[in-house]
Amino acid sequence: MSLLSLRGVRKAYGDNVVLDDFGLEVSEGECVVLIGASGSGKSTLLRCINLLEVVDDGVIELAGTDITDPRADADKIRSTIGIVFQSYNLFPHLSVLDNATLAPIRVHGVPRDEARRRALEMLDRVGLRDKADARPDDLSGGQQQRAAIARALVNSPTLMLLDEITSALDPELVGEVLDLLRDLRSEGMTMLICTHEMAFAREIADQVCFLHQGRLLESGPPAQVLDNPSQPRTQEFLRRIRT
Amino acid sequence: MSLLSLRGVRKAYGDNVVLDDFGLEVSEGECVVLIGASGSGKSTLLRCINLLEVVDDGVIELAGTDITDPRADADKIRSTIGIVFQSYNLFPHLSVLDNATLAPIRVHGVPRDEARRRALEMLDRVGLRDKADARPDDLSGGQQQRAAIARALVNSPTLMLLDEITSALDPELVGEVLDLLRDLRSEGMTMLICTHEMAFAREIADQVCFLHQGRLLESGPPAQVLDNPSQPRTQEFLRRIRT
Amino acid sequence: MTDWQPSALQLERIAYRQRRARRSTLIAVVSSVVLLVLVAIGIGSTPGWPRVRATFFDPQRAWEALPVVAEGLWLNIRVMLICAVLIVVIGMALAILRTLRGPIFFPLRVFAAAYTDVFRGLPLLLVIFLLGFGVPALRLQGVPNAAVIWGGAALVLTYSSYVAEVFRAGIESVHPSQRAAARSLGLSYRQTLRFVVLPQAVRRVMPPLLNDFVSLQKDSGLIAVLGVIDAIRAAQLETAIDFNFTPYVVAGLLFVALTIPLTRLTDYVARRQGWYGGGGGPV
Amino acid sequence: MTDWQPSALQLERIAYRQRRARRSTLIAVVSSVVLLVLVAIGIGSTPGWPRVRATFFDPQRAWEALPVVAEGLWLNIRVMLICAVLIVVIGMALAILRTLRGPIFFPLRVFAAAYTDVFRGLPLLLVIFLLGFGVPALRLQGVPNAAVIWGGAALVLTYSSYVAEVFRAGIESVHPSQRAAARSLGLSYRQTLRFVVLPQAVRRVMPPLLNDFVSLQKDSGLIAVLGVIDAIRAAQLETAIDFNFTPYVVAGLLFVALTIPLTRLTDYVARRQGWYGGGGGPV
Amino acid sequence: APEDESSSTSTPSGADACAKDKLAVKTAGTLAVGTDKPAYEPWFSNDDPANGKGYESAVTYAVAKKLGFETAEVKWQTVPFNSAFAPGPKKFDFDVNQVSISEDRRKAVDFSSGYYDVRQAVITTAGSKIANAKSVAELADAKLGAQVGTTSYTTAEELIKPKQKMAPYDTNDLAVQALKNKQLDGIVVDLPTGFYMTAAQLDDGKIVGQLPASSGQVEQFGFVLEKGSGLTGCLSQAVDALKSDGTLANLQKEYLTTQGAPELS
Ligand SMILES: Nc1ncnc2c1ncn2[C@@H]1O[C@H](COP(=O)(O)OP(=O)(O)OP(=O)(O)O)[C@@H](O)[C@H]1O
Ligand SMILES: Nc1ncnc2c1ncn2[C@@H]1O[C@H](COP(=O)(O)OP(=O)(O)OP(=O)(O)O)[C@@H](O)[C@H]1O
Ligand SMILES: [Mg+2]
Ligand SMILES: [Mg+2]
Repeated sequence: MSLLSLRGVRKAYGDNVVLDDFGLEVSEGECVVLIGASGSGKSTLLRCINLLEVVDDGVIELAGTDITDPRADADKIRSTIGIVFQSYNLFPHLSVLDNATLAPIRVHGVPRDEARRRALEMLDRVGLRDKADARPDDLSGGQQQRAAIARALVNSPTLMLLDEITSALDPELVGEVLDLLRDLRSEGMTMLICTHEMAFAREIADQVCFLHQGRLLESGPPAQVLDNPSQPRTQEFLRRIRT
Repeated sequence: MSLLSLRGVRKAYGDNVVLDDFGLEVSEGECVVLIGASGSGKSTLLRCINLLEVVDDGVIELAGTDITDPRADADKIRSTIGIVFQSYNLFPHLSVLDNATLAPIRVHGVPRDEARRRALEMLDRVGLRDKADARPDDLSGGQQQRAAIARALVNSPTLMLLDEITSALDPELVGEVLDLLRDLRSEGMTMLICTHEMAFAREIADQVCFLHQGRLLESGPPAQVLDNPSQPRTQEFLRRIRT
Repeated sequence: MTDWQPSALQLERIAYRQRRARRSTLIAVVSSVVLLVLVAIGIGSTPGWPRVRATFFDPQRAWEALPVVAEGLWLNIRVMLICAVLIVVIGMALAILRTLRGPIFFPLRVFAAAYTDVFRGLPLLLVIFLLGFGVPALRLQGVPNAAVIWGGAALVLTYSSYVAEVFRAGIESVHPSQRAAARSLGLSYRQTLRFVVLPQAVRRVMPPLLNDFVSLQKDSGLIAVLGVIDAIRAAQLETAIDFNFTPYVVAGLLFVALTIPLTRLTDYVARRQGWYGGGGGPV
Repeated sequence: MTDWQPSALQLERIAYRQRRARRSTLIAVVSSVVLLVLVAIGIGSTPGWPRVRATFFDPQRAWEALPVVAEGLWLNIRVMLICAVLIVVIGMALAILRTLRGPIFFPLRVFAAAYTDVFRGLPLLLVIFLLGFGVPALRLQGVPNAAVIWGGAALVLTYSSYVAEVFRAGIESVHPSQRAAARSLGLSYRQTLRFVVLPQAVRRVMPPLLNDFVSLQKDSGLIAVLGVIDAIRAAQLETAIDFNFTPYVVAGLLFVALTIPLTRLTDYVARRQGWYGGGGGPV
Repeated sequence: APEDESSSTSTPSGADACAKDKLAVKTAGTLAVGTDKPAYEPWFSNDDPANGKGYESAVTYAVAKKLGFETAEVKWQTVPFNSAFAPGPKKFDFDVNQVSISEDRRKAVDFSSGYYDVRQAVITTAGSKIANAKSVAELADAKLGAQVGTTSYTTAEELIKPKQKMAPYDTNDLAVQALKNKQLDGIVVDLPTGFYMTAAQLDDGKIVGQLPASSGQVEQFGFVLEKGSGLTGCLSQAVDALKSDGTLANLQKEYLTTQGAPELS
């Protein structure tokens, strides 16, 4: 059975229909990569799954329960879903370490020492241990991105939503994050990743989905979608990279 | 003669020395690409050149004048240098169009209509004409990045500092921005670009510089630095991408 | 896309949300009404209520006092309007001085901080006394003697220090990357303030700014100690005739009647323009 | 890296900057001193100055009045401290109610808005009269009659509406993406407010918040109309003895002396913790 | 003085209804008397109502004695002008604070019989434009001030009909300050206070003259009691007795200067 299942999801801002009759199935432990033009609705999709936006129509089911039902307990659902925002959204008044321990301590009831230990370990894995006491404003772009990744991953959510998480990282770090994600996946984490880096998509994806104007145009294994796209729009989108 | 010349530049935040005895020469019309690990000081370097940070030591000369001299007219210097920030820094209270016309109207004295015409043209080139009246907060990541690019380029500065300007763009848009930069370069604009995308660097660079811990470790034409790096650190950095 | 019709499920959800909203409104209205009625009955049945009603809420007395109190209010309004302009200008200037950076501007910062500290700390009444009785006592040539002018000056001095702090909070709350972006485009310090920092700053501090103007409107009456008649003083004069406090209540209601439209309008504009928060999200 | 020595050029720049900073301080100090001296001479040579000095600035009278006025000030301080706690709590609660989202909370928002509008609009004096004279007049059983209590209640009602607006400005100025980030981590609405929104909000509105506490400290004296003696009232009593206004000036100076350390301390802490702006950049 | 109409509120039934132990006082055995602080000359002396000096203080002790209270049994308390007539229970038995009796005010409080027939006067400083005024009409152009809440203010408005709005002040001290600053041409006060001010507060003070009694009625100061107080009748009786035995007249001679003020026509 699918862990996550979207059917007929629609989201509009005023007249701008951003997601239109969107459907997607993600099985447990699967890594689905979303690609598509800028503005095609990838980030909005992740925000809807995390209940940060209310969908205008359609159903989003997580492990069989309809999370878009207004009767659902949004806080509990969100605490099992992690998200790394495209714009990081770190808490500027907290140090990097405090950013990463806030949810473990307050939501998951992890003792403070244990939470710090785990957070420092995670910061270590993204190469940010020496910046644990720095404020987000004093970090470089790539450092902020890694802090945001660590903050989300330290909660070991069952479903992880990752929005362009390698955009500010150098090739070395991209490799390390890739390793990290692979580890977590082998521990059973399900992932939904937005990215513009096709190489990254190819490396990690079980399924690649191509979004176009808020609809799922094409999906399948990376080899199929990235190398042999069936839709003309997908072909056009991917042409640039291969040249 | 060099348009931009840095000698012995040093910048530290507290004990953290971010730029250390940094030197670089950029000739007029040249396109220099800075690569290096996250936190190696690339963004700080651009901020120093644009006088948004005061250097702790060293000289930065633009067209032969020392712009780090405290007697220099910083406003005038900045108006000839454009910068696209890694975090965009759009003005949230202004529409995309107003973001792009603010400097032309207020700094360069372009008549309002003319400024709007030029800005819309530039927004068109980055595929953002239909979002001209939107507020930055209502834009997707890639749309914000393109708005920031348009805002900087519409002033046609002589020196352009571009920080990770393709990080949120899809492959199609990266191609378009590349075309745009090539056009501007052929019109004589000098560029200093930070990027993590080696493919992009290879496409546009006349000179690639590898930064390591605030020092310029290696520089030369892309073919040399990216394919045959002489320094072991550079080799290590680049190994990941080729595998 | 425009021919989208909500699905049955979605219609059910919309209905559910409306039911909940309606129910909460209902609960709120009913409980408020019940509470009000209970309080009214409770107060109405106390032994002292008839006297209290006669003393504070006598409709006929209110009607008689209205014209006099309203005339006093007109003074409050005029003083407030004229002072408000000066206060905004001076307050803004002080806030800008205080937020200048760099050691060269140290003396200006110190001056602005000292001004704020002193005039915010001094009781308004004292400033009014010092200016309203002290300056005319100097018998300077060519300097006006009128109580309203010196009282107004005292209001401006005191309130500009409050407003300066409000503006300062707004200015400091704009992220420095916004300044950096503006300066990088070649905007001067002044232009950066005018086009980038202040528009964002002022929007954020609208509520406390309104606070200050509402209380200025009321404190404008303090110049009554210099012998002019504002709304509260008019009420006091009326009260002295027959020891009935109703005129005070009339004055209070008039003040509220002045304030509410101002507040509601500002809030409406602010919300429409998206000055507050991001508006509307569910979180 | 630690063995870095500034270059000769850099030393020259540092020296230049220091010279400029020193020169600007010098200019500021000299011009202030000159101005002050001129004003002092100007005022000192007016025909009325001896009278004004004797009336407002009589050192001996000041010394005599000091203990009495200081005792009155002690009342202001106590009333202010007790009320401040309640005001912060109620003001914060109102601000939170007003910033709740969604139609279910519409009635709560309306309630909070109405409360703010009414109590911000009503003159404090009227609220004090209504509570201080009106409530005891109801002759309720078991309800305290003390003037200070009802006067304090009036202060709390009025000031909590001001403080609510200040907090609201702070809350609304936190970017919605911060809420989104907190909720996405599983924090509840309350936790999001407590750990993410309020810490940022309160820091941003420290200056206007202090405004309100400084003026609360002074307005706490308004309960003097109910027959208790605060600093200003004490000054008035002293003034009545010999028609000398010096005691008022003493009261004013005491207020300023109370306010300045508070303000300076808050500012110092805020700046150290980086609550204001990004600190230190050149733009 | 014309017949006092105020004593009729509640006539004590028996002769000893006003015996000390039957009196409706708040605390048996003490007489709680309120007045504002500061207590002004010449009605009180040295801001100390308990010293028995000053007209109102002396009258109070005389009344207390008539009612059978010892000097030590009179307890003074501070009552601001506003709370003297606020509704609700009072802590004082009566308040003495130069409050003029009027029918309007009687709706809110009880008054005793008047203990002083008061005349309003205009004072100024030498050299002022009204210093030599002889008639009320000559005052109409002047800028006048008075204490807020007093009948001085209302009487002057009614009789003089000043062309410039009269300036109300919280206290007479502030009005004096404004007069010294030439912000006012004159102050309207009750005559005894006017004499005191010209003598003690102003360097070159001058009484312009007394205003004619407004609408032919004599204005009187009376003690203020809680509305419906059981003490009113006995208090009025005591005041009337002091009036008829000449005590009040003697005390007026001792404490109040009222001679030598010209009548304004
Ligand atoms: N305002 C600041 N205060 C303190 N340290 C800072 C500040 N800005 C940057 N740094 C530190 O300086 C170093 C260099 O930062 P910089 O932003 O120049 O890196 P970068 O090369 O652009 O990295 P990235 O590729 O991740 O954007 C980092 O270690 C960062 O933490
Ligand atoms: N709050 C909002 N209000 C109005 N329009 C919005 C809002 N957020 C997003 N949009 C619009 O919705 C569309 C989809 O945005 P979204 O952020 O989902 O794109 P995306 O696929 O993530 O793009 P990118 O790759 O550039 O990040 C865009 O056209 C954007 O302008
Ligand atoms: Mg996106
Ligand atoms: Mg960077």
